[in-house]
Amino acid sequence: MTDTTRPDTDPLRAAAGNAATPEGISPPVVPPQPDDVTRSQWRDVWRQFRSHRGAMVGLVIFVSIILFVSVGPLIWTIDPTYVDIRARNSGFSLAHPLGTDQLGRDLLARLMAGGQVSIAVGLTAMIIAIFIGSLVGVTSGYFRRLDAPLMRLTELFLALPLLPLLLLMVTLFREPLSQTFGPALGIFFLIVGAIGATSWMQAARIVRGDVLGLKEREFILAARSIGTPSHRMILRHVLPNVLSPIMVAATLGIATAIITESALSFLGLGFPPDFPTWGRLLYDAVDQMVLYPWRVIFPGLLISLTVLCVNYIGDGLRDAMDPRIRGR
Amino acid sequence: MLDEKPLVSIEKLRVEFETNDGVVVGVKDVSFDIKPGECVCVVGESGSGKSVSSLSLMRLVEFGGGTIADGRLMFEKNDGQVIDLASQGSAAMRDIRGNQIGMIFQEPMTALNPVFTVGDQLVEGLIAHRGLKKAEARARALEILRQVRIPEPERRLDQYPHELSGGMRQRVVIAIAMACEPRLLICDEPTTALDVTIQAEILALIDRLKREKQIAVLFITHDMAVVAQMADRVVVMYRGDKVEEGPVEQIFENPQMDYTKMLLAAVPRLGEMTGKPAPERLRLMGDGSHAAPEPIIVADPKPLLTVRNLTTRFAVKGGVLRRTVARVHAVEDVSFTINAGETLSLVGESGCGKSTCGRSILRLVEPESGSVDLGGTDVLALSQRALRKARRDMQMIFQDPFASLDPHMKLYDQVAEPMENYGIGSRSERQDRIAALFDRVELPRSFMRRYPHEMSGGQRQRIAIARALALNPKLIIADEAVSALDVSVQAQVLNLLMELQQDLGISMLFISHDMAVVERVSHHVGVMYLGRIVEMGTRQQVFENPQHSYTRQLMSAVPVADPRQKKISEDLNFRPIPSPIHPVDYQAVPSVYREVSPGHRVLVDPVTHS
Amino acid sequence: MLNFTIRRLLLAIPTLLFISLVIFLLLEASPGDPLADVPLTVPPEVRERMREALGLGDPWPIRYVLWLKQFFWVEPLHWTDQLFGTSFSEGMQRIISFQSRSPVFDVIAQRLPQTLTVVGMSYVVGILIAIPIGILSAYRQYSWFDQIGTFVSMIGFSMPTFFTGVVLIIIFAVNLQWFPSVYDTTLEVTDWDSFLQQARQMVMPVTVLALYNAAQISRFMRSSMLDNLGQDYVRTARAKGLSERVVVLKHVLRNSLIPVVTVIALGLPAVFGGAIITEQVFKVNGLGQLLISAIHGNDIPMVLTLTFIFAILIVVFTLIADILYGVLDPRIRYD
Amino acid sequence: ERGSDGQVNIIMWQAPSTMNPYLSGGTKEIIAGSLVLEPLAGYDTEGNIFPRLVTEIPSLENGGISEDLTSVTWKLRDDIKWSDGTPFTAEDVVFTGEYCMHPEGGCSQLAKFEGVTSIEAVDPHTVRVNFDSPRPDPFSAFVGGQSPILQKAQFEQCIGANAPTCTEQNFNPVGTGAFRVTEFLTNDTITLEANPEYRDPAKPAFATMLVKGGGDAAGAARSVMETGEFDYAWNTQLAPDVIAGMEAAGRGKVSAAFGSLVERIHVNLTDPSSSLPEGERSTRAHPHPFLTDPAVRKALSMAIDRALLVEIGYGPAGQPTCNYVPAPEAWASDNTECLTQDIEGANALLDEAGWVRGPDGIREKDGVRLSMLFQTSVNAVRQDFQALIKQWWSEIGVETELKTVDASVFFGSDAGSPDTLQKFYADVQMYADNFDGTNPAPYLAKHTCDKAPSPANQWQGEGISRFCDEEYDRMVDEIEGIVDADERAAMGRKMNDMLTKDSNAIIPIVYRGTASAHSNTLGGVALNAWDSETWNVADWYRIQE
Ligand SMILES: Nc1ncnc2c1ncn2[C@@H]1O[C@H](COP(=O)(O)OP(=O)(O)OP(=O)(O)O)[C@@H](O)[C@H]1O
Ligand SMILES: Nc1ncnc2c1ncn2[C@@H]1O[C@H](COP(=O)(O)OP(=O)(O)OP(=O)(O)O)[C@@H](O)[C@H]1O
Ligand SMILES: [Mg+2]
Ligand SMILES: [Mg+2]
Repeated sequence: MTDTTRPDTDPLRAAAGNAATPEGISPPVVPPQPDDVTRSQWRDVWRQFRSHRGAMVGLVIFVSIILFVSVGPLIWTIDPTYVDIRARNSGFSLAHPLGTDQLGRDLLARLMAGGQVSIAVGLTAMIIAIFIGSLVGVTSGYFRRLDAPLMRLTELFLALPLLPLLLLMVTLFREPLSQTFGPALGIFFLIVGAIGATSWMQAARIVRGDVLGLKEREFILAARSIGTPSHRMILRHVLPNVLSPIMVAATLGIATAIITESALSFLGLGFPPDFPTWGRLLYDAVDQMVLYPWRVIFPGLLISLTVLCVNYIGDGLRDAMDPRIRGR
Repeated sequence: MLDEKPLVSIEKLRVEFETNDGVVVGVKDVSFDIKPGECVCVVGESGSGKSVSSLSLMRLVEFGGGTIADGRLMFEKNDGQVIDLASQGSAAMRDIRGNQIGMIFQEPMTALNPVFTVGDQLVEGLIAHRGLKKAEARARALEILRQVRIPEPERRLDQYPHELSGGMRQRVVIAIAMACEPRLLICDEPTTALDVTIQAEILALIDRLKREKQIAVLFITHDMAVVAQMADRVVVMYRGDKVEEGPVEQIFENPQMDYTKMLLAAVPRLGEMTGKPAPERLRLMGDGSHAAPEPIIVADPKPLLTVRNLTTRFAVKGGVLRRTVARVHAVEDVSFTINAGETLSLVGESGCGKSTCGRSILRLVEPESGSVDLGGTDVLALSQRALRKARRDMQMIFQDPFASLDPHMKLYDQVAEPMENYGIGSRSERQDRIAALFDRVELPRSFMRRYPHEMSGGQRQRIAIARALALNPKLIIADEAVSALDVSVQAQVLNLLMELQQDLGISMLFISHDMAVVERVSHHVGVMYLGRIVEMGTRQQVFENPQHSYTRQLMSAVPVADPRQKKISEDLNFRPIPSPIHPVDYQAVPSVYREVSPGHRVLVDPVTHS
Repeated sequence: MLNFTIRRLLLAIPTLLFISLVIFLLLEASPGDPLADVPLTVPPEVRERMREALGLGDPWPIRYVLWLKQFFWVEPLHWTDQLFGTSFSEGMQRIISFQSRSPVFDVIAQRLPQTLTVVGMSYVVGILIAIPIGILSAYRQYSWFDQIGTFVSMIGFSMPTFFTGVVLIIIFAVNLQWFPSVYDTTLEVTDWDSFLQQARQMVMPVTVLALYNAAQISRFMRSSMLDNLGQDYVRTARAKGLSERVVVLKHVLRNSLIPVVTVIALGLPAVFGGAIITEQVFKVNGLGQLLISAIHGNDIPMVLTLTFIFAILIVVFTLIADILYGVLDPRIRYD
Repeated sequence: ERGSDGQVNIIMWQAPSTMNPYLSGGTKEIIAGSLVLEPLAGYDTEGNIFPRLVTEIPSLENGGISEDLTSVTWKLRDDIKWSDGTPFTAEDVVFTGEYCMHPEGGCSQLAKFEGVTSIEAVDPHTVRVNFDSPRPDPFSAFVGGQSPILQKAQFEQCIGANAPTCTEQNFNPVGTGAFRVTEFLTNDTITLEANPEYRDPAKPAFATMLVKGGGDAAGAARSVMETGEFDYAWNTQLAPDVIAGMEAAGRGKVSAAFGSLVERIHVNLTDPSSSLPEGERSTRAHPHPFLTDPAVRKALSMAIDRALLVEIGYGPAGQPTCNYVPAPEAWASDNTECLTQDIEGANALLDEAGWVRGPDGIREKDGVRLSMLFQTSVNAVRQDFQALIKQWWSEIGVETELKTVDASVFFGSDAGSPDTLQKFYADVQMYADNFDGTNPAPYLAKHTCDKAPSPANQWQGEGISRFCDEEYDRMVDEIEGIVDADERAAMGRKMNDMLTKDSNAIIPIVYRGTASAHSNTLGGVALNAWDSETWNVADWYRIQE
């Protein structure tokens, strides 16, 4: 009973022509717009997204920050690790628009270089965490058999003490990774992996909770009856419907990842010590906060701004993807 | 009654919605009055603005993204003051909602808050408006539940909505609307989801309230039979406009407008088919042909689907080790055959296992025993992969249209999905086909880009039908496929289904509670009660010679689409269905049938209804 | 529900045993050394002796089983002795910390009060401010209140506590001299004055932590409320003529609580775990500080015991969350 | 007058975990312990030994040290009482020796008793300590805060394997010191009160004391110098400008005392390359590809501006140094050559040695690039140093990659970890170390050939640089036998030079003091780097305004 040949003529088309229309009342004027109709969903989301003011402002600022950290170093070419000891602790000046740190390293250059790492780590680690979290959450919510084992696994991960785990990860993986990918990339993977692997649990629990309820909805059953395979079911029906907690977890995840990265360097797990990141710039300057307040203000501001932008972008994205909220 | 001042008068109402594609007008220019003690029925095709008008009266459209763009909604408060609802502040509206105007919503499944008990939701309004103490309010709630004839009202107060059957839930919604004895009761399709026996009871209740308490009723429905039974006056709407208004007899006997005529012509009436051996398409106005539609006769009926001794039970689990402590015998020893190109209808009370039976055939729930043979394939023995393939040949239209559509997906994608799943056609072929499907189910193509929540109830159901048709299946299981549709569309959809059947030889398992529709479409009819088929035969055999007591009861409850034959009576009191939950060791006896005439069988053992 | 609970509790035992084994092995494998604090002046032979004195000479399975015995048998016996004056545990070795050479549970008991008052209070305060903010933000989505709420909570969340804590100290302890910068763990509340003093020293740490918690919870609250505000039953509630307050606070809120309950329940074990950085900044010396110093000192018995207690709490609180789901949403049934 | 000055508050951001220094060995426990417990003799701020519980310091002249240098006899004071009122006797001293030398006790001060064969109570007030060989400097056991006397009566049951079970005793030892414990919360707070039995009836001036643990160095310094909540903060090692900023508040100041602590860079003379099989990395089997070249090592040392490092990292709490042994004075070599930075000289030296700059500015010779991994523990000052030194080295054509390791791993001696100080899987590493007491000879003895860490000694050796020189080994053997102090010192200076300026196997950077902050109202504080910092807590008092 596999693929029975179907009649060539489609009765639907034939019948469509003589469908009943009551006399005296003109049929609704509907210009057929097939192109328009099949426009990809993403275009539509983008259109909706554009009308969200906060999200657009967030996006613009976020793009500016990215440009600042990526294009900036091409314009402002001072090496962020260059020590100019005579110029140390200097304030704002032409040579150092944002001043220097205790070793005379240029703060502007460090902010730009640090931003590259922080944003890359923040986004990647968040994506890993959200990916694992959603995967575990959706599978355990969706496949009943996997629920108990996966949730026990989540509990295990929640219970593991973070620091020894991270230390162990460094010991085990630092050398092999830096040999395969080179020191910088290797450590990047290590950090991102470490943060990602230790922060997915909350997302998993929340997603699971929502999926459990969602699974009982009839449209899932309906989708099954039209032959939707599991992977498609999850991607098209389950995930879009649990998007809003995922979005929140994602925005919060970026902030956590940026801060955690700085904490990792205190375990010797982070990037080489002279390598700036926003989190570390902030941490290093806390002691000197009273003397040189701008040293905490700039990295702090950038972290907050990034997180805030991502939050608004996430809000906009969620609203754009949720048809019920649209137009409000 | 005629010279009485109207309680409500709607003047030139216009409601607009903000959507993706700009402003959509839900209601264009509607005016009508309702007097105290009068029941005004609003009829019209789905999406014509019935619900929107009523929501505007409560000023609830605003919360759904709509705005009252123009018009006045004059309402006489119980202190005699006449106010314009459209310009009231939110505090004043709160006093009117629930207190002076009560509303029964279209979808009972979602209208109740799932996390509060029925009692909680009932007393809330009483405490807010009547200032009652908690205990007093409870007592009053109990009284109202009795009025809506809910069995065991004391127990119901502490139950949650999901613990009630569909019919009971709808009655709770009605009770909430009536709690404060409003002067105006808005009923938006209150009985659409209910089977005829419960529908009859509820109609009787509303009718009594109207008579005894002089409550004005705004009754929205698409069921012309219900209109005939209930209405004093009828307002006909079409695409956001009022097209006709008049006393019920006038509308039924002497309709002025073509649309009204068409509407009435589309109403299937019980008994119309008497004496005809095979189902026929409805004759619709304006379809040009004046020849009698040809009956759907399959020359040489060959079985397509054979179901034998199908039994589906749901486990009720408990205990430390999660053992099954009891089971719901949802479908018990059901056997039937559907011939290729023919229709079998299943009718029966709410909760009797109709949907479960349909789902079991598709293996959306796993049956416990029995066999299902579809065109030579043993469906129950298929692996998951093979099952997916097999499902291409059998499609289901689900009972609740809103719930069965993914709220995040555009209608286009929802209809396209089955084709994508099986990789049918190229992109552009699919596009053409979807456009054709939209035309076929009478939905404008511009709707392709809408989302389910932007549609009226009937429109949603049509999408579900289009989706099921997308794969050109051999068997369609239509679970209450047309009960949410207005008569004209219902007729079109029924005709469509029958046409497809004729053209493609599609078989159908048609699950419905509307006896007139069933009579119209089926070759064979099975009457279900408590998980078993109690009577089974050709349509003629069952409708013209009902043997089982339950079948007879069902027939007697069917409303008649004739305003001069009102048969709403107070003392309808059908027994509630017995519980299908049995302990694990319960041995279900096999069904024993008595053959009345060839092919007409009646259940004799076990006796569950008499 | 009772059955469900019992079943889950029974299932929790093997789970927890497994978790404890994993934690133990993790600590074994991790490269820290309990003697890292010992100055380099101490020669290797002496270090070796010290290591043996800590029991590190035995192979790990023996130490693990010993720990299990101590945790599940000796300690309960000891508490029984304490309570009833019996002497079952006489001569049995309790779990001893490597660092302080004192029974791990005694130290934990010492630390619990300050952790519970400071971290617990901040959690309560955090929830109390997060929920109203989340609700109002969702109800008035994109109003100025929502915007400010979003702004403040995102800032609050993205600013690490090592920074906000120090800022507070500099402003309120150094410049204004309103609050002490050092938390006095020995303070006993006996009268009004000492109560005030306790309140004063709690203000800053509680504020810092509460802000952080509130930021997170309020975001989840808001998104969940947004999901539910559009549902049909809300319309029904409005049609009853209920005030917006009742509609939102009763009908929508209850339906929105499930993800929030998850977040709160997941966060609760952390209350017992302490807030490591905040405790350090304000010198609260609660369980967080205990754990971190134990980890730094590779004090395996201490880390293992503490972490295992957290594991128990995590298992218990996820269970509680699951039960709460059922209470909040009667459709979710466990039987 | 005893108790007249009320309460004194001390903050130790690394909190003491026990009061018994024999069970921990950490500085914080020694400081806490010395509030209560006392040794027979201590060191003063100059490093001179002085009597505490004895009448005089034994010497050859007064017969306290036997002629053959194999025993030392201590005469105990007879007016000493334990804080519980019982008299202090020779039995307690003997017991303390047994306590620490018990093979199962795991005593962390066992090194103090090295070579001790027996301790005997000659009479209730005389104790003799016998050694297995002649000891020119016999003042190790019972001298200094590390080996105070425990009360026999209290600790009798706590000997050997029982030591850890005596929580009550370890937390609340009976002592002869100025204070006694009223409550001990491990790793948190210690409350103490004046010892009523203290030998000087006028002391201590404070009636009660609070020792608070937790937080960080900056917070501790702030609570003394800015908020005034505390009187004394131990180990406030902070950037000089931060300290200056805090001192400006006028409530207190930071002072430093110099012992023997030197921050230095160890050069790995063996090859740490990860391409070598495990077990052969950083062992003498494989000499380092370029650090074995003395010119390179010398150039590395010359490129460093030590004065600047001090200025940035330590301020008054540090001095630039070229010595591995910076004190006592007699032992400190007058090695000052390295104190001036000489980049040009270093470049010239490398040029001369045949190291030529490649296109990227990094020198190479025979395909060997001067590219190094520089590791140290996680510590803000060390990271600043790393950055600066990296810069200077880059100026002489040496490329440096920086790495940091968590202190608990770096200083831990876990043979399984690749990141420990002893494994030294890096080309250079920086840390600080000091020696106990005033005798540097054992400290110098760490660098003999056989003490290089390797798989053979489970990586527990102490010759971190893998320095190996027969001449040096011979001198190590010799120095213990030299009785004459000056001669010993002269040989010590020579050995010091061999390690530093001659070979540059060790590149000393900063002679570090221990910095502590104290309130301006706290009098009597005399920082001491040779003994416990609270050595004279009995003399502390409140300065009245
Ligand atoms: N929230 C909304 N956004 C956009 N359009 C809407 C919305 N709600 C209703 N509409 C549109 O308004 C029109 C009137 O809808 P309404 O719900 O009143 O129909 P109805 O007459 O009640 O139909 P049915 O009998 O199917 O329930 C329809 O075309 C519908 O698509
Ligand atoms: N998943 C389930 N678990 C347990 N019991 C179920 C489940 N689904 C249905 N039932 C029970 O099985 C019986 C038959 O339900 P079914 O949905 O088939 O009724 P129905 O005839 O379709 O009624 P309606 O006309 O209301 O749709 C009912 O008693 C119902 O409560
Ligand atoms: Mg409607
Ligand atoms: Mg059904």
